[in-house]
Amino acid sequence: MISLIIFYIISALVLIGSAGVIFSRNIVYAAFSLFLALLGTAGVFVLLLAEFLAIVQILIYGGAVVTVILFALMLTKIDDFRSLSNINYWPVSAFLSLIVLITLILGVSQAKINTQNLGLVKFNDFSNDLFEYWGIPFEIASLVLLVALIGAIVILKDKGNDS
Amino acid sequence: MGVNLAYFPPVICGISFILTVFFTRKAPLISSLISVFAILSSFILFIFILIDFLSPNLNSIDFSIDWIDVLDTRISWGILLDSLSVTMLGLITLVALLVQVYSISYMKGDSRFGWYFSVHSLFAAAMIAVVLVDNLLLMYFAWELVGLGSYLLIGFWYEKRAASEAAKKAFITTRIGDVALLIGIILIFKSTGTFNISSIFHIANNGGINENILTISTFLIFLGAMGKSAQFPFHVWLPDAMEGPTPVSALIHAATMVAAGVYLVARMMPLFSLAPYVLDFVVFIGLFTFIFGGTMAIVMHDIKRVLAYSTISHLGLMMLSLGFMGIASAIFHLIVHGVSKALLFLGAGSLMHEMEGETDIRNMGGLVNKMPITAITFIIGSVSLAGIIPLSGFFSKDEILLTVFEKGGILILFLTLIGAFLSSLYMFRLTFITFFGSLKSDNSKIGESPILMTLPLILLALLAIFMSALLLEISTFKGFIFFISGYKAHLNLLLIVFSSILSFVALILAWFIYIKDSKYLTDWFKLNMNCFYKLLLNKYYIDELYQYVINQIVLRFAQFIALFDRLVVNDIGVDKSSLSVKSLGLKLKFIQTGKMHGYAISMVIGFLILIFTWAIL
Amino acid sequence: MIELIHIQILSALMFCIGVYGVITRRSAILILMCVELMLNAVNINLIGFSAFRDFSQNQRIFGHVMIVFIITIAAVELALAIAIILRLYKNKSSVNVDEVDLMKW
Amino acid sequence: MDLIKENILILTILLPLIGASLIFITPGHLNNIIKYISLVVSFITFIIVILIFIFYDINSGGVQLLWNWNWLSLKGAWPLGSEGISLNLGVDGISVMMVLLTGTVMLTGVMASWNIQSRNKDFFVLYFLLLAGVFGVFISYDMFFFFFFYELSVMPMFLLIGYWGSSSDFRTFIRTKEYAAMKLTLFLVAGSVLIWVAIIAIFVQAGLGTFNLLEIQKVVDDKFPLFFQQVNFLMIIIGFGILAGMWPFHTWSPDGHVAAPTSVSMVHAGVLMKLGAFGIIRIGMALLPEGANSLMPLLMILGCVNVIYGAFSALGQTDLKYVVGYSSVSHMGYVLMGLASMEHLGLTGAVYQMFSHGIMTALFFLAVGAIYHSMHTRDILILKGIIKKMPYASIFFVFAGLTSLGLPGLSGFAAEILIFLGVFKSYGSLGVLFGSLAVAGAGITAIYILRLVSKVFFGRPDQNINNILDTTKFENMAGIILVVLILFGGLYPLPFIDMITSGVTPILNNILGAL
Repeated sequence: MISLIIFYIISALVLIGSAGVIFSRNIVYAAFSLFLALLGTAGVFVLLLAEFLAIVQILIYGGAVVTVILFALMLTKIDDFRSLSNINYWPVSAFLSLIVLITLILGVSQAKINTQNLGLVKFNDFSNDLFEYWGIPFEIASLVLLVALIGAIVILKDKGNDS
Repeated sequence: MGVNLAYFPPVICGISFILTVFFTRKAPLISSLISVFAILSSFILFIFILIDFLSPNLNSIDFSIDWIDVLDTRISWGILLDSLSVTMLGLITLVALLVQVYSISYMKGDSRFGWYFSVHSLFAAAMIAVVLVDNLLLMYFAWELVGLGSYLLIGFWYEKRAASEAAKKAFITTRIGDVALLIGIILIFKSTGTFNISSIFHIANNGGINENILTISTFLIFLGAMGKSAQFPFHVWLPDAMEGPTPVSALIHAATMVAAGVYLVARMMPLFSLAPYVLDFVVFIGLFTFIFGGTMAIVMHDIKRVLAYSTISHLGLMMLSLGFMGIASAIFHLIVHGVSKALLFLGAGSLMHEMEGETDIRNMGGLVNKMPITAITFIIGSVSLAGIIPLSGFFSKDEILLTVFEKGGILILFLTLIGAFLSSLYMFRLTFITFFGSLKSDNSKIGESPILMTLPLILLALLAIFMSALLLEISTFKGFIFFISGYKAHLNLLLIVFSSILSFVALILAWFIYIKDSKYLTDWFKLNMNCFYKLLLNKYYIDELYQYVINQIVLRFAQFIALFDRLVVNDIGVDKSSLSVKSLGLKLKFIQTGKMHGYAISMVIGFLILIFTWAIL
Repeated sequence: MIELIHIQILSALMFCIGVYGVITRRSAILILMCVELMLNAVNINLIGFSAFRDFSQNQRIFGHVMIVFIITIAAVELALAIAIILRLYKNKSSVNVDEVDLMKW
Repeated sequence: MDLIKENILILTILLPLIGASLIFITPGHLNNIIKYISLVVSFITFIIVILIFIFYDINSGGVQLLWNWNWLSLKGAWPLGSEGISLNLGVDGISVMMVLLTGTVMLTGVMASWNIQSRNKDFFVLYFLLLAGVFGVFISYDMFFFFFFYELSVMPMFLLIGYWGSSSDFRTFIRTKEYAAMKLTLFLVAGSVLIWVAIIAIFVQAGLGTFNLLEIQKVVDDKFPLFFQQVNFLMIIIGFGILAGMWPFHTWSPDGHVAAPTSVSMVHAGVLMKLGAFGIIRIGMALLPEGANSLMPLLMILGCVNVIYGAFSALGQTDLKYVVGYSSVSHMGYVLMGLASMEHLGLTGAVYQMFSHGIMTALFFLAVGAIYHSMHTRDILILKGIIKKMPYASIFFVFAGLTSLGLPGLSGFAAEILIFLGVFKSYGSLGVLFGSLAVAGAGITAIYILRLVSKVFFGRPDQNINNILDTTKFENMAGIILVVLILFGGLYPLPFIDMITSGVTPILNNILGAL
């Protein structure tokens, strides 16, 4: 019961954070709302007994992603944010997303998976699997990261004087 | 010894072919010796086989090599030895032997001397296989190889455009018949499940083949025989085939390959006898070709072409006999005609050899003094073919006339006699123009041919004289005819007298026209027969007709298809459709506005559509 | 107790907020943030499915592994996207996606 | 020896790949070394191929020399099933013949490309890649890798034709090599889309979680309903039919043959077109027997059209290579008819025709390539009397021509006669009609081949053409290898026929059992 209450609180945090991202007029506020939402997600992870992933979430999202976004905000000086906020035909978008939401919820309710037994995925099992069966994809993922790193540098590097 | 070695002749000749093609290309003389040796040993083997065959306790031959074996369908090489095939084997090996010996001298100095003998070996192997093999499909196998040998030998001097065209014409014309033959063979296979000739006869005699199928397939087989034996609509290749070396004409286009068609019909006679309509057709074609070929032979100026049309005509006579189921008489005539015609061709070759390739008989004349051996043997050959009484040609022709008289009635007999008359007439015309009269060319160097060429001539001439006696055994009427069909020959005096009179009339007529040069007769002919003469000289315009059909219909159709393929299938079907995709793309590209929100919204809409489709399904 | 449906609804809501953001926001950086929101929604969904015993051990571990990969890919995507945005800003002095339509026909 | 025997199949794929990598690391200016590496590699492959022929035990039949490597093995979470994807190699009688064909054409192709002038390093790398793909298709018993190798063999073709090919100017129109290469690739890719769809459909419908053909074959009767089989078989025959030059999807093939350089034409017409017919047998007939049963008449009609239409088109051409190209279309028609006859004789003949036509057409292109190289033209109306100038090339051409018109004693006859018998025996009186048309097609073939031979090779050569080089000694060797195979295959086809029958019988019994 308590966990349910905590879940509701955390959900509220997540949703508020998300709403902040899409509604706030100030872009820095939006970034901080995103941080809130991400932290909330980590909370959900903890509630569902996935501590390791929660830590990863906080480290990568809370630590890295939001920081990078803030850096991006700092590097792009925007004078008139108001003109940059929302497009004019937002009701259409709102309608569309509402339909998506309804669809998803309908789909979820159709699924009829109703279970309550929370269970822990043992960290040992998880890591064994990750490095045994998913070893090669995991290594490839690291390669992808490396490539992305190099790619980002290449994209941002000035090519001589032509810019 | 004997029949158990029956598979040796084709094998020996085949080995000789391989040896001469691959190993002795640098030494043409050795090639020729190998080839002659192979055919000589085949002939000796034939004698052994014959002796064995005539002895009362004949062993059955168990010889079989699988060629193809798919589940229950087995096609294997085997030997079928009966009087028919033994006879043919004798004819083939003998004539081939003599022709090859002759060729050593005739072809001396040719740049492809070795190759000539290689092909002769190939041809001999294939031809012997045709008559010996016991399997219809493999008979077709050898049959086509015979065609190949003929193609290579006709086109032997391929630098001459005419020779290569003639070779092509011969192969394609016979090939058209062969298509029919193959279909016929496969049809028989479809209903009997076997290619083995004796099994097929067994099944057919027990009514195992549907009557319609039997009629159709024998008809198709006969078409194949018509192609090889140059019967009426397919006869056009044989005169052109004279572009090849003359000994080749003697071997292939007189005695052996063209006889294959007759042999095939004789061999398949148990099937033909069950198909009366086809037999009627055989009679019709044979009779027509007999007269048709004779008319053209009368007017030709080229010595080899006269002989070629004469061959066509006599093959028609054999077919006629076969149409009345007279196997024995047909084969008898085949042998006699083969020997005589080979003699004539070799004689013509001897003439050409001395006259530096001259073939037009109008430029010859009076050669009887210059080349006595050639002249005498040639005359013996033509008299034999003209059917003058003591020579073998008379007896064989008479045997056929008798068959026709007994089975066909008086009308067909009458038409046959017309053909026989024509046959005598052109033979005498040829002899008179060529050997008698005045010497046309003032070439005094003309002399007798070398011994290697005259020896075969003499041998063949002796055969042409005495063969009937050998084969017919006049005293007892128990000879060759009996050998083939167990049926005693008998002579009809009335017929003998009548046909002899006809031959003599022809002799006298020819004498008047060509030696005496009687003004009255020639004028009459010139006045009344001019357009007919022109028609004959142009071979009834059949070559032109075929050429027209090929050029205007077949080739036009092919060009149309080629153009259709390029313009319709490729340019419209393929290129246009790819171009339409391209133009569609050019139109559709304007959907790409570059606005990110448009893309995002379409993504969401697409996602929704997918979801709903899935949900509905 | 927490049920799967709660988590799923949370995930759906967060996802739709992300979708709305992506199709309404003009600033490239904000769009990027919204994409992150959507990815997190997916993560929540995945963790929801792998948290319950009723699925087999393998499937549950599979969910966790997937989350690891998604986070990795998200990081990669972010790094590249930010690089592109900065490059865009250098060239155009703006991060408004409406002004970038070089990719049209 | 046992070690070789166990791994012999993978060697056929690995050796070309090794050859390709060896050539890849050789500096490009060492032309001769590159050529000799190619020659040695292809010769070893040829020996391996002959060993496969020897190792295969005809009496026990079935799929032999199995070889397996688990390429992608995943736990239960993997949605495609527990087995993952593995490289299953194996040969039956049909594959053995096809592998023998490929090895021969590969060796002779290398010999024929001795005078490639530019960038021969890249040429041979692509050539070996292509052949690795071809070998892979013939010996894969796994649909995934079947398709993988199929694509591998199609793709290098584009570059090989597009760069090393030659454009032709026909006065009224021009066929550029780029056009031919592009058309060929697009056609084949379009076909492979259909094939891939059918393969996935079979995979999903079988529900075994494996692409292994042998496993899927066992559940065919239970899992595949008739309609499913018909739809998929249709896709299979169109998809593979495109590669087999089936009318009306044949137009890529003459253009491709004409534009391609000699050795690529040899491989292309000799081996690559066989992949199509092979695919119809291996996937279509083996996995979809009832579909095959109900749709074979369609294939029979199309094959018959191929035979007649191809022969007439060839008769109407004026370019040597186009004649040969259309004759390929015509001869592949025989293969299709043999397949469609659904008779032991016909199917055996079809496979034997694939073999025989491969050898024969390689010889054809070898000769035409040499003639074009020396005379700089392929126009029938211009060429004459070549046999004086280039005896070897001419003899090779005439020999191939005689094979193609079905002369007994050469392999073409043995193959065609089996097809004729099969077609005649099938479909009752309709079979007689189709069979007669097929035999007539052989007659038309005789017409166009002999017309061409008499025009181009015989007669007096032009006096003003001098210094004509005949074939090189390597080309002669290649030609002689092919000639010997043709002769052997025609005079004594029994070992080959036995081999094919052992492979054909189970497939056909399966189909006839499904009736």
